[in-house]
Amino acid sequence: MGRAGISAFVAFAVGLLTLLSLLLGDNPALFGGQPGSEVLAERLALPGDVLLRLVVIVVALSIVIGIANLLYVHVGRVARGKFYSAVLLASFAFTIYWYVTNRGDSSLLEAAQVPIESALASLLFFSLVYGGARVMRKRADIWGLLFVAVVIIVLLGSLPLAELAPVKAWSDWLMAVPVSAGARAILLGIALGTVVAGVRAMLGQDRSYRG
Amino acid sequence: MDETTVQVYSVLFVMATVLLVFTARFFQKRPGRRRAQRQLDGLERITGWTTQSIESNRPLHLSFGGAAIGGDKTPAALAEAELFHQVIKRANAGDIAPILSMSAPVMIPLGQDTLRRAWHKGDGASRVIWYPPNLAYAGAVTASMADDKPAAHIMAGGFGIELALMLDGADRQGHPSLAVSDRLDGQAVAYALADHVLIGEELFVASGAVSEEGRGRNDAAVLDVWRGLIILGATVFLLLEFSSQLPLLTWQLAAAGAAVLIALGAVMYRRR
Amino acid sequence: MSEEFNWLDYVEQEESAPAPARRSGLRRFLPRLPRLPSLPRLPGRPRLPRFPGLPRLRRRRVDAAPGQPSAADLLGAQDERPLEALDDRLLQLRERSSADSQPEADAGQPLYDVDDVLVTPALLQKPGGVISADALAKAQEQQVELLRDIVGGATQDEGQGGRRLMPGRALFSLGALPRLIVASVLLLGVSLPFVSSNYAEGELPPSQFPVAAQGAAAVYSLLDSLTANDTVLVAFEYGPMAAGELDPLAELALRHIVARGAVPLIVSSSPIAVARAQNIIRAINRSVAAGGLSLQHGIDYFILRYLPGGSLGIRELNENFADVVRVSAKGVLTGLAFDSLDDMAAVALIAESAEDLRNWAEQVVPELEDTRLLAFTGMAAAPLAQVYADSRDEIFGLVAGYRDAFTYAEMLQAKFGASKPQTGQPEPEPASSNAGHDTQADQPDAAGAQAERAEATVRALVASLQPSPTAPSPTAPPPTLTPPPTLTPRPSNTAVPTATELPTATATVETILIVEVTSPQQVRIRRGPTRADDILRLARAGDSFEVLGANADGSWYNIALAPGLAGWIAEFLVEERTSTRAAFEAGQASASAGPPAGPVILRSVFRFSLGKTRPRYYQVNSPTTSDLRDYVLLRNRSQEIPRLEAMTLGSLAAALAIALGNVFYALGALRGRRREGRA
Amino acid sequence: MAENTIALVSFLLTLMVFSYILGDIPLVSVLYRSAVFIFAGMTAAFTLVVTYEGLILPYLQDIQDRSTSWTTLGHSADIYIFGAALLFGLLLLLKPFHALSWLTNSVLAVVIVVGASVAVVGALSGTLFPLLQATAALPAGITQDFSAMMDRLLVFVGTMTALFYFHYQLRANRDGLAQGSRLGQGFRHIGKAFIVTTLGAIYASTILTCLTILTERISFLFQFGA
Repeated sequence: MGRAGISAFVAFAVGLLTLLSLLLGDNPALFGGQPGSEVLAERLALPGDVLLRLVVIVVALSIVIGIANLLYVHVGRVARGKFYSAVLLASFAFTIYWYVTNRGDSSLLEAAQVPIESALASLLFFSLVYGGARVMRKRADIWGLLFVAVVIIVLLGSLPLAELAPVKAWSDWLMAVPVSAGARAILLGIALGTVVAGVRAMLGQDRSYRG
Repeated sequence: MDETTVQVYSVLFVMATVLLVFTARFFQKRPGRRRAQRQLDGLERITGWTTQSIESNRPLHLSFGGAAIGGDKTPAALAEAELFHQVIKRANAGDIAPILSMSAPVMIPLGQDTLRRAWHKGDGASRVIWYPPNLAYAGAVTASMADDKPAAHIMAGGFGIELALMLDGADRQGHPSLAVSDRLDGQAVAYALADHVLIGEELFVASGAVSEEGRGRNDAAVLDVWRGLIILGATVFLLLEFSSQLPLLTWQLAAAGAAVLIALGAVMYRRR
Repeated sequence: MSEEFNWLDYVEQEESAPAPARRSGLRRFLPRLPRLPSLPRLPGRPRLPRFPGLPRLRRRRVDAAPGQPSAADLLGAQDERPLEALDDRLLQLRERSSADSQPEADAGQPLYDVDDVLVTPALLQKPGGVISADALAKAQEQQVELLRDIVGGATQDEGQGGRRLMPGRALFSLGALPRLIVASVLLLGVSLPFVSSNYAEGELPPSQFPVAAQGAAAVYSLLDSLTANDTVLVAFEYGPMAAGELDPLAELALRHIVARGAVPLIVSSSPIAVARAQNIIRAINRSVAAGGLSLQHGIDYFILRYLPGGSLGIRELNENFADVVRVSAKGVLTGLAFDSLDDMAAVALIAESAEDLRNWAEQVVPELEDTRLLAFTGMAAAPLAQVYADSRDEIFGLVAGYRDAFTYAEMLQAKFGASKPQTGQPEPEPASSNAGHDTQADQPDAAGAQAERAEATVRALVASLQPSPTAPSPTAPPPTLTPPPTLTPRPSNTAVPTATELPTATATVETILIVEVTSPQQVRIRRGPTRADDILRLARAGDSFEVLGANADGSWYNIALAPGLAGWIAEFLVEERTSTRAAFEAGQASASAGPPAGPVILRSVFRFSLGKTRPRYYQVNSPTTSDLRDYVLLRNRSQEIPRLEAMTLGSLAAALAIALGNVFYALGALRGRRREGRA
Repeated sequence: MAENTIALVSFLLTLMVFSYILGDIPLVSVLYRSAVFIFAGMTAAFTLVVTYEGLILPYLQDIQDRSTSWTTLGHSADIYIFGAALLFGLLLLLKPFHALSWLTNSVLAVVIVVGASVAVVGALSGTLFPLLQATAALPAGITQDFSAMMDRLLVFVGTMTALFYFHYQLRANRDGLAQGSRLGQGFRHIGKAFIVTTLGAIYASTILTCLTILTERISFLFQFGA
């Protein structure tokens, strides 16, 4: 077995174990509800629990990788004289310093983090409207037209104006029927893709951990 | 559906998928039945962009967004990594490595690995850039792209509405973009703002469309089989439901209808 | 880049880089163009001429830095791919190209343009050039485009999409003007209602949820049916990004839960949301500080540790709920002990995006048995959230957006503000209240609404003139909204009702066996002597109970909780001692009498027994009055109304901008097409 | 921090971000970009701090104190799992060095497949089955209400055609390009109409959400200015 084989085997074994454990664990009814089935169900659920906990901690710890990457990339850029990377590093260091010296005072969050993030989200409004106004420039076809029409109907339908009551009725119907149908289809499609790609990853067929 | 039923169905579904994954590989090898993938808007552009990147010595920007392994987005993240792998391989002749950006730290090793595999030169680590999630990521990437001046943005990953900021930035700076998100809000934004867009599960077959390698196509085949079965099954189910509620529509009639539908489906399948 | 230290020092293993070798002609492109199709054979077209020796590729508008090798050089350096590695289409192409090969042209001859290569002079003379020639199918056009892209064809439509390879360095480019105009119009529209009430447009949201919003009404009535001792899991799945929309909803949900005497457990899979949860509680506390109230961490609410790993963390919450509730966000033991999510009275999910709701619907909802998920979302997530709410019974309903928040607040105010102060716990909302809301809603009294609005806008004006911080100001709540002070005792989880029916004659001499809880954590009292039995209530260190009996092996005590109500508690959690009934009852009475005394004493016991894990950051204030109603009543309605009006104007402006812009571009596209047709 | 300081800082930062509207004027864009990078650094710092406090700190305390356990698995299990996770994290950090690649790849494989299992189980039990059931099943008595039934059927047709829209493998024509049957093409068009409608509606709701957030910011600016 080559080296790629080892990780593929690990993937297969761990994947099978986790999947079985998550799928079948913790439901005594599945084993006929016999006296011993409760113990069996619990035992079956255990490996899934442990692996889940392990991976959750690994994922949480990966923030350290993120910070390492941030520092590596931006220290390098500062060395090349990039001003904004210096701003980023300074802000990072200051926040850590603030939090440590002020014993967990999170008012910095309210003073800086929330306003910037809210303001950025507000900017999205302008970007979205401006982009929405130019849909027909990129997609000058029936689909662009349909898209714009739906956007306008839903926007107008949200207005609390009595004159627009019929538009509101259309908008409600749109939401209840076609939008519901389309959303279901996209969700089903993504779920299907998730299952197929997930199963393939578990079969040890993915490039990412082979070699 | 109670818990046990769901569990049993899930096991059956997974087993059937495993079976299909293997048989699809078998079918793909069979000569003579030439099929083509539906063309995906924008993917044809990738060749042009990679060439442009090589010639103008400007990097491609490949964005994972919030996609992450080790969560429910794992399959999507793998599909994106595979797509980026194919793209980077095409840009391989250039001097300037593509920039990979992501907002999930756990994706950094995967991103570095993708770059290393497909990009045969050094200079990997500083081309994989992480920013903290969502708006911070979108804002910082947009702002730093003003310096990096990428030849194109390929944003395939998990994006919410913050994608609007990135696409707007790309538009302002005059960079072309291809976007697809595995989240619906991001998808809607991508549809309106991106120059080219993939929708929903097209993400899972995009790598197969970019490269001639069979893997993505196998996935597409498996997905197609499942989709057909689901549509058929749901239709039969609905007819049966009707037959139980409408006195006129007996189950014999429903069965006949289902048979006709199946026959039609078979005919269509044959014709293709 | 090359001067950087290559710290990775890559070693190629699986996919080694190709060794350099000379190639010439069109075949240089082959490895880079695996899908290069067979070019169409047009009638009368001369054979494909071979490309000259490519001295240098025609550059695109941005020049590669001098001294750096061009792509063409690099491509030339690529080695031959083995024939077996080519797929069949490439093989065909290769065969054809070698069949077509002609003697090489002189080096130095300029590179042919695509049109020169593809098209006969006869075709070129056709008006409209090659693309309009019918000879090319759409797919072929794309291929021509592609080829052009590669050779940097001069005929490429530069104007397409207005793309410039380099953004202008001008101080202010004219191209940004439309954007600026649109933004200014929108900004103006949104700002007007804050400046003057003359621009107030549209009706305020109804004071009760209309028939169409049954789900929202259901959420309200479920939260309203909570009682003291209930615990509600509140998931803060939103970051500061959605704070403007979801903070009001989150605050309302928390206020409602607290006002019913229930305890919210706050949890989140976003680290920033965890850090912010404390600030939201602080904002609530600030708003009720005038009444001497404040919510205490560890008693009135809990902020649990953050759930890393996105959906994986949510799965873990579901699978290992007992572990998640053990630790607070600050890394301190909470003393909570719950087995599973089904111990919660409800799960309230405040979700920023549909994705978060999907995560919960996929990872948590399938495992819920009796508990219901209540969804609070922003507008963006609403369409998708509705799909999940429709398809799963466990998802109870949906409160979406700022307008729903307004209605919710109105309902709370109507209920808690209008009813007379009563002693004891607030009465449970009858289940049929839902139907009541539905019938009378939707059509608020027009005149009343008008008057209310006029008054509100005046208040808004006043409020907008006063300097006030982001949070509702504690010092100046609108006078009409101040609740009447009451003396309602605060329901306490620890207070055990005294047994009044017992014969008092024997009480003084009777010796009874009692157990006192010694475990530093909260302990569970169950319906039966096993861990699988339902939890009746929680008890803290210092609580004592009369012992009625024990199970066979003595590992569980049967204890009296209230007259007629008995529960079981594990032996290792308590200490056994004897006492007289009178002393015991006196102790119970003092524990339950003074509302300030009870919680404070217990809290200090609880805190000190934890030793090193004592919370570091929370200040403990003892509450002076205890009217839970305050939690729901104090809100700053005057700030909400201009926002609602701004939203109306803003969406109107947005709809107009989108419509006008698209009409403009659609007309442009039509004109372009007509011109093309005429040509 | 005092209330006033908080308000002042947030006011200034909000204005800095809003300068984006003015476009790429060099002096102005410095404000916006500085705000964005301040924000990115701060978010990274807060994420680190919260992860440390809520996750790493409890485990570190747990290791010191044998009498407590932060999980129901018990003290030693906690330590083993945490130690393994630390090791895994370290290996992932070392992944770019490409040493011990079989080991780092195996670690990556574990993270990937556990995530994939959770994804598969969640997608099946949380989305695929319930949505299919909700789409295909008819509530009792729906045949009495014609318009409700038609809506129901429309949802069904829309879902199925939109699902069909994603079909990939089509018969190739002579040029090697995909070209389905005409009937299939018709279905795909109907499906695409549903999908585009959905995206449009979500886009509009997204605009509404951002508008709500914008009103909050503007409300704040006016309050501060007043």
